[in-house]
Amino acid sequence: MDLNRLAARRTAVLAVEVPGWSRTRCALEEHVRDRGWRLAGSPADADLLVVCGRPGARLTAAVDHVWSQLPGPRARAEVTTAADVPATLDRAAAELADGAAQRRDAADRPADPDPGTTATGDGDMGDMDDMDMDDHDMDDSGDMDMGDMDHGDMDHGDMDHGDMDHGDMDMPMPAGIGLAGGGDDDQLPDPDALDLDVLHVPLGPVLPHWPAGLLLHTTLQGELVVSARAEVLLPAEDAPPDAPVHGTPAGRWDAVATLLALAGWDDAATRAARVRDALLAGGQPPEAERLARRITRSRLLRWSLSGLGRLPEGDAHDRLRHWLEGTEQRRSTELTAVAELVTGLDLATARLVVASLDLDTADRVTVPAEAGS
Amino acid sequence: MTLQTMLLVAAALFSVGLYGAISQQVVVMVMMGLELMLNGVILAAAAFWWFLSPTPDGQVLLLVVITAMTVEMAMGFAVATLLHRSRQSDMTDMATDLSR
Amino acid sequence: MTVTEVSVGWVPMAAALLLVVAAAAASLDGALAARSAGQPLGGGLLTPVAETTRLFRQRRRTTAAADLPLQRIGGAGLLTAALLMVAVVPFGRWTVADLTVGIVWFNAMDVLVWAAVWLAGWGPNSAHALVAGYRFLAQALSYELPLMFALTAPAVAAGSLRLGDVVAAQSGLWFVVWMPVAFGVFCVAVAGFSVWGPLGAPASGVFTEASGVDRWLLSTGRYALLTAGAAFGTTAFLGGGHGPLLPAWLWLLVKTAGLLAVLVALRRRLPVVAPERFAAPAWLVALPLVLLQLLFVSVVVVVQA
Amino acid sequence: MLTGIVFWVLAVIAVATGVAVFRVDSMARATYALAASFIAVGLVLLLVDLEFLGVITVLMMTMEMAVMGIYMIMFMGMNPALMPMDMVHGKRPALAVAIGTFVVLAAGALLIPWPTRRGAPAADLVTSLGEAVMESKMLVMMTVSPVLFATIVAALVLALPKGRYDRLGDDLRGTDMRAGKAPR
Repeated sequence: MDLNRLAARRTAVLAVEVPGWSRTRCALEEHVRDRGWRLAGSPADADLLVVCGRPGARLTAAVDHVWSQLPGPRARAEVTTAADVPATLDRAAAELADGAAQRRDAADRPADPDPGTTATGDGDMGDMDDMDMDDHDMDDSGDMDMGDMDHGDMDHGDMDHGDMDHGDMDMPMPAGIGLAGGGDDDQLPDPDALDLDVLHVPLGPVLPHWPAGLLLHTTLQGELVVSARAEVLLPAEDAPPDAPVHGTPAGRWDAVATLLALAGWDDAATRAARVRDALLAGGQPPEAERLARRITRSRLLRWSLSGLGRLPEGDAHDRLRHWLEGTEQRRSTELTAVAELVTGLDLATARLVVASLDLDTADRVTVPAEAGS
Repeated sequence: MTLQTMLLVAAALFSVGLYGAISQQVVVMVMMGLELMLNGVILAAAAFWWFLSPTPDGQVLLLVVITAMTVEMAMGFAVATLLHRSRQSDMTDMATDLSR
Repeated sequence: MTVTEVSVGWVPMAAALLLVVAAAAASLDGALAARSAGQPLGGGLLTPVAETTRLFRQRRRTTAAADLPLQRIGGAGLLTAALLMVAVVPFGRWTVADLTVGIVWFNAMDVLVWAAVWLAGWGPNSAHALVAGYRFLAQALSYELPLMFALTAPAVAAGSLRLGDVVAAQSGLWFVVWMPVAFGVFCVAVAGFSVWGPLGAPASGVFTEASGVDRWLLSTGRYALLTAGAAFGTTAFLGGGHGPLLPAWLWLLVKTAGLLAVLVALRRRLPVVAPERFAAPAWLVALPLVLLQLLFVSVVVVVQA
Repeated sequence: MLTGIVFWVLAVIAVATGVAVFRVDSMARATYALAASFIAVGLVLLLVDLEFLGVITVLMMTMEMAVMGIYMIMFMGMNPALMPMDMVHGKRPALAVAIGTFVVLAAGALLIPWPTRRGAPAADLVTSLGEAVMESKMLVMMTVSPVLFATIVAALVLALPKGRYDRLGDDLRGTDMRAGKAPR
């Protein structure tokens, strides 16, 4: 078997859902699964970048940035209807297998490190980065000199080492990246009272198992989110041709699959996605009930989800149960509430909580709300 | 490999550690210096044990040195955390008022 | 049954065997994944080959201001630690290194994984990887102490830290029969240091920025660690090469493969547990239980003597 | 012969990484340089048949340095980006003291007429160590254990006057009583 085809068996696809195009993303996931491919966990893992829908300007910029992070060989595609997915994947796979094109692509790329990571020159661009710590928001330029680091506020005047004054040391910014600043700078309380470094890490908009277009600006102290601000990056003007899956039985199973994938239960997540796809195809999957029972009964899952993202009507596990039983009430979670809910959590738990909310970002293209400011 | 060469290496490790322990400002770096000194001590003890008197007692001595290192580390970390928490400083110079 | 130390020339063979068994584990994982996706199993079985091909063709990606040397050390560290672990495991009548302190050696190598995972998380200069590296250490603090006491139990029962003696002491009764708690704790710890299954929470974060060969090393290292853990568990608790009819080395392989298959299958059946949730049961339940187990084993040994 | 070569390689690694601890530019590198120095010394111990102690040194010091790395970065606040790092006071006197110490120690090592070896190592060193610990030197070990216990308690008391969960509740979102301000 030739090596290209062998490698193509494990093609990893990074799916980017534009708010409103959830039906297309579900179709993409179905076809990826049917080809024996898999969904990528991060840009570094991906071979294909597939954008489902027509992103607006800021979302496009974010996608472009992610595109620059794909290691290559790589291919990029945009698909707007569920019906177009198979043809798009075929084209992308052909591009991926085209050795000459890939060599041209590799030759055209600037040398490492990835260009986007250093180009975070203004605050706006910094917002668009997705997953790297290499994108501390640069608008916090106060954080960038050593003077703001932990020892910065010391008075060295009365010490005997005239040769070295470390508090005023001019800190270079390696590769143009600001250093993490001391905690006292931002006047945010540190849960450990240790005043750890503060990092500004944007979560989303391109993040697997993450609401479409959601961009969560988080401020981390240690590993904990101490403040967050959520906004939704808008799609382009034209409306999606397919009806969204949110609010339908398939949408509930989509939420289940997303949450379980983040909870690390691959088997149940894949099966939940299959149930979703069968429902979308108009069938009544017989295994749904058994799978639902199995998920509800898992003690380990209950233990690891209980108490997370507590809202008046229950925690993440309660919401999962409601999805499985079809008894959940549609509520509209404000973006401010999202930011509020993830405050105090670590990154992984924050992603779980966001997934447990099953946000319909297409329905919520409201004014970005501020939280934690 | 003779007693002399092993002791020389141990002396080198000890001296480097001493340099670090004296010159560094940050508590954790001072601890690194102390650790390196104890590293030299371990090597020297092993050399004496092997070349002079390979009895079980010598091994127990080494075990005690290693235990001393853990105690030193644990207390060092605790004090460093306490200092950091209470005065946002981790420099030894800043703790001189403790001696007053 | 005495264990003889083979010459250094056999080390590549031992490494190759470890990789083959690890690849088999990856195949099984691929097949199970294909089954839950409703795909033909055959495609899944090819997973390790296909993934290796894909990753070797992939460009190695570096992030801005990464600490490359440390990142590479961390990436290679997992596989190295796994190789050093199996070096002391007796393969039937042969072993690569017949250390008098084989059990402590295994323990020391699993601690090397702490450093390796943390370095792999630290190196890329990425928040997700860094946080995952730290959280792995938090998780390691939870599983390490129970693991140490779990490893002590077979040593006490055999009256030796040498793995050959531990195997010989199980010629009658396998240790798993009268130290099930220690065996259970050991298996959880294997999942822990392989960043696997329920204890695999930090894995996705550490993998965030890795591509190409770096990613291959990390994921191969995880499978190799899982394999080494299974081989050691077989030796310390499941009677090593003891068994009827078949030669000792084959028994060891069969038992290792069995234990490995269970570990691989469990990953797909269980959700992950966040490191901070894992701490309480590890310290409050597993540690006292394994200490009681150790007390039981010690009493049995003293009474028998 | 082979032992000699291995010893010298390990010795050079141990000293070179030891020097690197105070020379490199990042806390992570400094910490793991120290770990490498310890591992080299641990392997030297294996050369003189101290298998148990050598492996224990590797085990403990790797663990300790992994934890130390956290403290280094927590308190010194550095990201992986390499920056010149020079936090010393009194560099020259320290260098003088260190060199002086080395000269004295080295002179001692070379000039003192060391006695010849008395006795031979036991056939099974691990067993003999175990017996020493549980028999003739049991008192030492029994003293060590309360010391270790006291260390644990003292270190916790010092370092954790009130943890995050005490102050903020299990979900880390409550009002910080100590600081008197609620997180936003």
